[in-house]
Amino acid sequence: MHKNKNNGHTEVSIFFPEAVAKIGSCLVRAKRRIVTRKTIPYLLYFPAFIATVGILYPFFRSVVLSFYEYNPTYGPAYFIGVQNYIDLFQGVTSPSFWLSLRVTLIYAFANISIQLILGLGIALLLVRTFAGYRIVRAVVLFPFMIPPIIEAMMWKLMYEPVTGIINYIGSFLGMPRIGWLGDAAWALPSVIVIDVHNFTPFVAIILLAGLQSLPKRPFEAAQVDGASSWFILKNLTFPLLKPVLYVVLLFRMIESLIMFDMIYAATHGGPANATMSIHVNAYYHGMRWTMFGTSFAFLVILWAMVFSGSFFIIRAWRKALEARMV
Amino acid sequence: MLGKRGLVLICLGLVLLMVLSLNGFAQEKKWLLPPEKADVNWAAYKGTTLTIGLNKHPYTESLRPLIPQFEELTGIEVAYVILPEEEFFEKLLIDLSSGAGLFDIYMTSPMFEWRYQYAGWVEDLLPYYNNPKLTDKEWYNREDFFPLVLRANEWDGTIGGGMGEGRWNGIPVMVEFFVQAYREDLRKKWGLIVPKDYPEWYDVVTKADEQGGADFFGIVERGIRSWSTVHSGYYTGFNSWGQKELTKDLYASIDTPKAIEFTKIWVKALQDAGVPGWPTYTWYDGMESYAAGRIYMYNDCDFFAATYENPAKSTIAGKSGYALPPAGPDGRIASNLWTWALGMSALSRHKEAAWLFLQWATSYHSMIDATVKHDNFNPTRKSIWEHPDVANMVKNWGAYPGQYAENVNLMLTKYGDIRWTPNPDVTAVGDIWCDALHEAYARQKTVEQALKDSTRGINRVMRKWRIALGIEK
Amino acid sequence: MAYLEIRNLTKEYGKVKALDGFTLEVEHNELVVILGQPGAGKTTLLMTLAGLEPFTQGEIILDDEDIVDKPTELRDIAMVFETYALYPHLTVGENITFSFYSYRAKRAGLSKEKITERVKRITEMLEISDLLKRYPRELSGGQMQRVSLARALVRSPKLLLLDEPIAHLDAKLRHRLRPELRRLQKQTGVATLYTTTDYMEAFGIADKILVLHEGVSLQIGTKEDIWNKPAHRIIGNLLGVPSMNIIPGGRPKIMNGKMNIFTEDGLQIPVDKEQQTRIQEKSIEKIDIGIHPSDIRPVGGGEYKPVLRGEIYVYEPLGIKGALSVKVNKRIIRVQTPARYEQRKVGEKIDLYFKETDTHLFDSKSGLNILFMR
Amino acid sequence: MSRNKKILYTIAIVIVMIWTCFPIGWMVLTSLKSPPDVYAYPPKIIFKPILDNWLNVLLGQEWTGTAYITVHTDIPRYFMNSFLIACGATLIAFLLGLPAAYSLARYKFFGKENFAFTLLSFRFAPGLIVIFGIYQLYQRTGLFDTHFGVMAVHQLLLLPFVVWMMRSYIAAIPIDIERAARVDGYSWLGVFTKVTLPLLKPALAASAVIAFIYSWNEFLLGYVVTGPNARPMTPALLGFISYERVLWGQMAAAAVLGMLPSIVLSLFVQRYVVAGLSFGAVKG
Repeated sequence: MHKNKNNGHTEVSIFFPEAVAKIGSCLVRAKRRIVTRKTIPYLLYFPAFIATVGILYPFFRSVVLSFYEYNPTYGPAYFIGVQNYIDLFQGVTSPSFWLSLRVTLIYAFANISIQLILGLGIALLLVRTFAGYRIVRAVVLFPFMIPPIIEAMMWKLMYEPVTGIINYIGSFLGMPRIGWLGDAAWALPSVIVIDVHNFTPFVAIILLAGLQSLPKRPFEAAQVDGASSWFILKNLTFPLLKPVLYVVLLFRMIESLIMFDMIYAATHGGPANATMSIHVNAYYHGMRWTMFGTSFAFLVILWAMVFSGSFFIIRAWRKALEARMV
Repeated sequence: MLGKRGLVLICLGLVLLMVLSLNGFAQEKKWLLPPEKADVNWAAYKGTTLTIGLNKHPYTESLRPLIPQFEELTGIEVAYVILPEEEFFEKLLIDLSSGAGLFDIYMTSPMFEWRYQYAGWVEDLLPYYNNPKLTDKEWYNREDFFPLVLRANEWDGTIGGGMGEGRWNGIPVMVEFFVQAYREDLRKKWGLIVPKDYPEWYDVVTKADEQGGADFFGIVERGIRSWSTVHSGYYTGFNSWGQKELTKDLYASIDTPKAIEFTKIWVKALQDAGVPGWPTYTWYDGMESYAAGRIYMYNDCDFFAATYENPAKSTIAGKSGYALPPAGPDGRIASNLWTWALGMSALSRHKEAAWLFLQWATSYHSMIDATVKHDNFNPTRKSIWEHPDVANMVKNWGAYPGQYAENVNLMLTKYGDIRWTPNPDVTAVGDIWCDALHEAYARQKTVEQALKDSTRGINRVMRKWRIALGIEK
Repeated sequence: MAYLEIRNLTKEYGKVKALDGFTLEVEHNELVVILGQPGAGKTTLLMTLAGLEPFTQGEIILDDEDIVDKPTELRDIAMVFETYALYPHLTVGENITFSFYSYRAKRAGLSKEKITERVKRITEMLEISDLLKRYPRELSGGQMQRVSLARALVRSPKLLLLDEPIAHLDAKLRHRLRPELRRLQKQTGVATLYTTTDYMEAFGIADKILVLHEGVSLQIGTKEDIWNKPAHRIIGNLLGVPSMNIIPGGRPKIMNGKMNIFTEDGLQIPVDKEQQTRIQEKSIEKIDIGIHPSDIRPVGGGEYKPVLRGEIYVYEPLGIKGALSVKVNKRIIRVQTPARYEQRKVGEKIDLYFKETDTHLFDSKSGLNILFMR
Repeated sequence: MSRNKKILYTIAIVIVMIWTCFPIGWMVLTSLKSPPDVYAYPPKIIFKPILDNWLNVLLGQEWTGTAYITVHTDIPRYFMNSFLIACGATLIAFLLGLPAAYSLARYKFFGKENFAFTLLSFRFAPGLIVIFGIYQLYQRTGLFDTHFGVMAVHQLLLLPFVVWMMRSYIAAIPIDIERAARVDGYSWLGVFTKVTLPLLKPALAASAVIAFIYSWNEFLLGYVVTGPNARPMTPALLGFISYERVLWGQMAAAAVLGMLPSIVLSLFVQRYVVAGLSFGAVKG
């Protein structure tokens, strides 16, 4: 502030250093008031929260629309309560919800169990060191790096019924020509094989890392006691590996249940609906037939399935972690 | 020696002569002239940008090189999005149903237009056509289109009928019918006949399958889970047997005794003489295997001939014959029809400019270039079909000279039509129907049972239309 | 005004009070030891002073300046953590000089030479000059401790906080480092707060000791004060090896004009005049008696009249001293002895003597020393 | 190990390697085949390798039988798109996720576990359920067919992953180290950049690589929110199912190209990735 001699009035010039300092200190004080110990965690979380909201908006919109008859071909959306869900549970949609549920569950269950067993096997193989083990470990991880859509195309090339390499190799083993992805009986197993090839490395590598992080003492003790390798696996490795197994289970469950690109690229849900998972079914209802209300009902149920599954796995995982810490 | 003046005079005279003669010519056939001569203010929407959604298709390939001409002519900028078929329709559907309105013009087809018209996503073209400020009818010459194909893109919105009346939803740019493409060389070698009905057809393909050995197959059809599997060979036969997929009351009628009888023959042919894993076959898989010489017969689009007869793409060029589809028990021959058309989005913000593009792209001038220079088959304008270059091109396709052209001609005039019952959910009906064929093929269900089960699904999809029409409460 | 003044500092975690009305004055060059059991709130106190944890109310004045609102980095306080908290990605040298490269320190503008000189002095003092190029993971516990100390001292901070700095070292190293720490502190003259659970450490190093229990400061005083007049029964527990004998639940009774305390175990312990008046004044009903093992003497041959009579329960030779456990009635009384008691047999009868004035009487209810009761 | 066991062990490893590599190898072989070789039956394992598919995909050089002509190829552009998007998405995920992870790891606050679980639950959402709304949103905001738009929508996958991984990494760093740095005169931000971040370096590398791979491999979201401009590699590969023929050779070449970056990247930081994948799992 400085006094203007001419008229005696006090003027504040914002260009004056004092004023600037004043504004600065105001800002600092404002900042102090906003950035307090109580608010810091929220402030840090805020950017992610905004993104969360951005993602949640379309999500909730779809959830709301699942209670509407929403078919843009037919007309504007109107509220019909849980009718879409009733239709699903009565199995009147075509392909029916129950069929899709079966496919989805078989797909997820087969995936998870095969991948866990295979992955654990591979992890146990690779946990030992041998000549070139580093290269083997790196190479085993390769399929995980391949986009599922490319993986599906890759296998489609090999599954090709007439010219494909798999039927060719099969012919030496006396197998008849099989339609694989085009055969209603073989399609689902064939897609599962693709998924297994794509994601077993993920399971194997996480379990491998888990194995490496295990304490050495109990194993040495068991070996001194002359325990069989099966006994060690069952009573030592497995329980100690539990938290890691749960994480693998969680990720594989989520991704198997909502897998879309691989199934769609490989079979379009056919033949004879043999691979019509819930996600693909919802896709047909929405993206092809504009029955978006029904489609969203499918997806909400799928989401609820994944959500509740994850909830229980995460709880079990926490428990396992605590058990291991004690 | 002529003086300078003389030279100028002669030049002037020549130019005058040319202009005069052109004028005189134009009075008779104005539509043969380049677009500059049309009575249209091409430059009216200079600076606009149009976005066009195109399916990856030979027509698209033939249109793309022509677009710069349009941009130069009008000063309108054209952005185009080319997507593979499935993705194209999905993107289009998301775009239209979400009201986003990315596309001004898109490639479409009657079966999709029915949905789009009901949803209010496609613009009626007639008002633009009838607007003298925008259209030079004489130059555009709409009458040149085959009436059958033009009619397919018109609909008055009556569910169950009304084709060829009311709104004009799209301008056809190519048309295809479903014929028998077979190996003439092998037919002669093995002493087979060209089947005239479906029992004969079954015999022929099974015999060919036996003759060909382990790596050769009697028949291929497209097979993926899609309405298009039903649409092509299957519906062609189904309709020859006098069947329709919906009753007048919009209930499914795909499980009538005759339908079952036909379906049994058809599925059995695929089981006994078809490629393994038929349900994975897209139409291009089928085309590819046929062109690779592994298949005796492919009942699908006639214009695949352009690939079969091209030695660069095919190992069997010149070895194919093309025949009308087999007849039904009453001797009825009836092929389904497919046509790609250009339509205008109702969400477009540049509708007049879009019409200029449509008018230009489907004029004789553009379409003759597309066919002659860039292989767009089958053309939808009579005049192009009659053009000597085109006639010359297709002359040698088939078992005997002119077989291909003869077939197309018969189709266009006599046997071909859109056989589906017009309704907005026709693609859903087809998708569900296809499941029945897959189930019967996989021997999971009997043909009767499979068709009956699909009937239920179709009935549910059609329920809201029955309610809308007051047939059901 | 003292150099550091902490007034009425209170910190609540929900309903639990981690610090309750904590008050302390520390002079320049003074080393105050905060003695307390694990969980007493020692670390919380230091964190609060360093500004690493918020508190509910109170005042902290350092060098005539209220530092309550100052963020940690501006307080100019150095701290040595129980875990040492060395920066794993930096070498020892970088660890020690880390503070000189903060924005604030850079502005203060200490020249490179000065930094080097200081580092040299401090590392020589702590005998770690040859470790400067190493990474923390390559150090032993004692080395890490000294590095963390060097990191704190090199700054010559206004206040030094040492959080159980030698607790995780082995006994030998602890004994060696203790005097070293005191010498260093006196050399640098930084006011220091030092926490520990070990009374020996506290006695060995402190100018002043504060006993902290459950967030409450029980007693502040010199080591003599703490040893001779523990203000609270709990302090007795903290002191000595073996720790103070506490005989609970005694009732004072006057016999022959002299007060005695009769415990539940049937022991009879005399009380001196001063204590007697105090008990009567405050009309205390139940008394716990504390006696340092070192104040009890085994006697024989009538030189002193024995106060207690019992039998030898066990004897632990502790080198220069011994710890004798004597069973009196049902109670074990621990006695500190010279080494010669080794020869005595278990079960042998023994007489114990201690002065009346050496007993510490605590009110059973509040646990307070009766002398400190208000 | 006994001799027999050793042989069994070796056989097992060989089987695993074949199972892993054969499909990839077949793809690579296919990318080197001429069209007749691709369709040959029996399938050819020995053939005359050609680079035509690669030339076509990378440079747009097509062999017409007599000469190379220049045709249009978008694959290098899509490749760059994917690269840009994967890098950008990873960066955004860390910019948004790292503070959140720090907050979850270091502070106790009301509703913390709920926040964390909500974030994770995005992973549960089938892509389709959000896509319709996102498409509409994008068209309105002009994010459709922009690189940033794809990066943003990929946060659906990356953000939960980054937050949960980094949360466990940060929790594993003793808090006293940060406190010590505060005491040493560093502001909160100074501590974060000078101490926490350097300590997180290996963890960051591992998570970043995996996030990159997630983004690179994603199909459905990128497919819906892009047109020809910002289109990533995975949806573009579908384009090889062309009208006239399935260009298996070229598609294989493009597909090999499409998996190359992830594989190369993972080789570089293989050790970090293995450590990183397990770290979050074990520590929780």
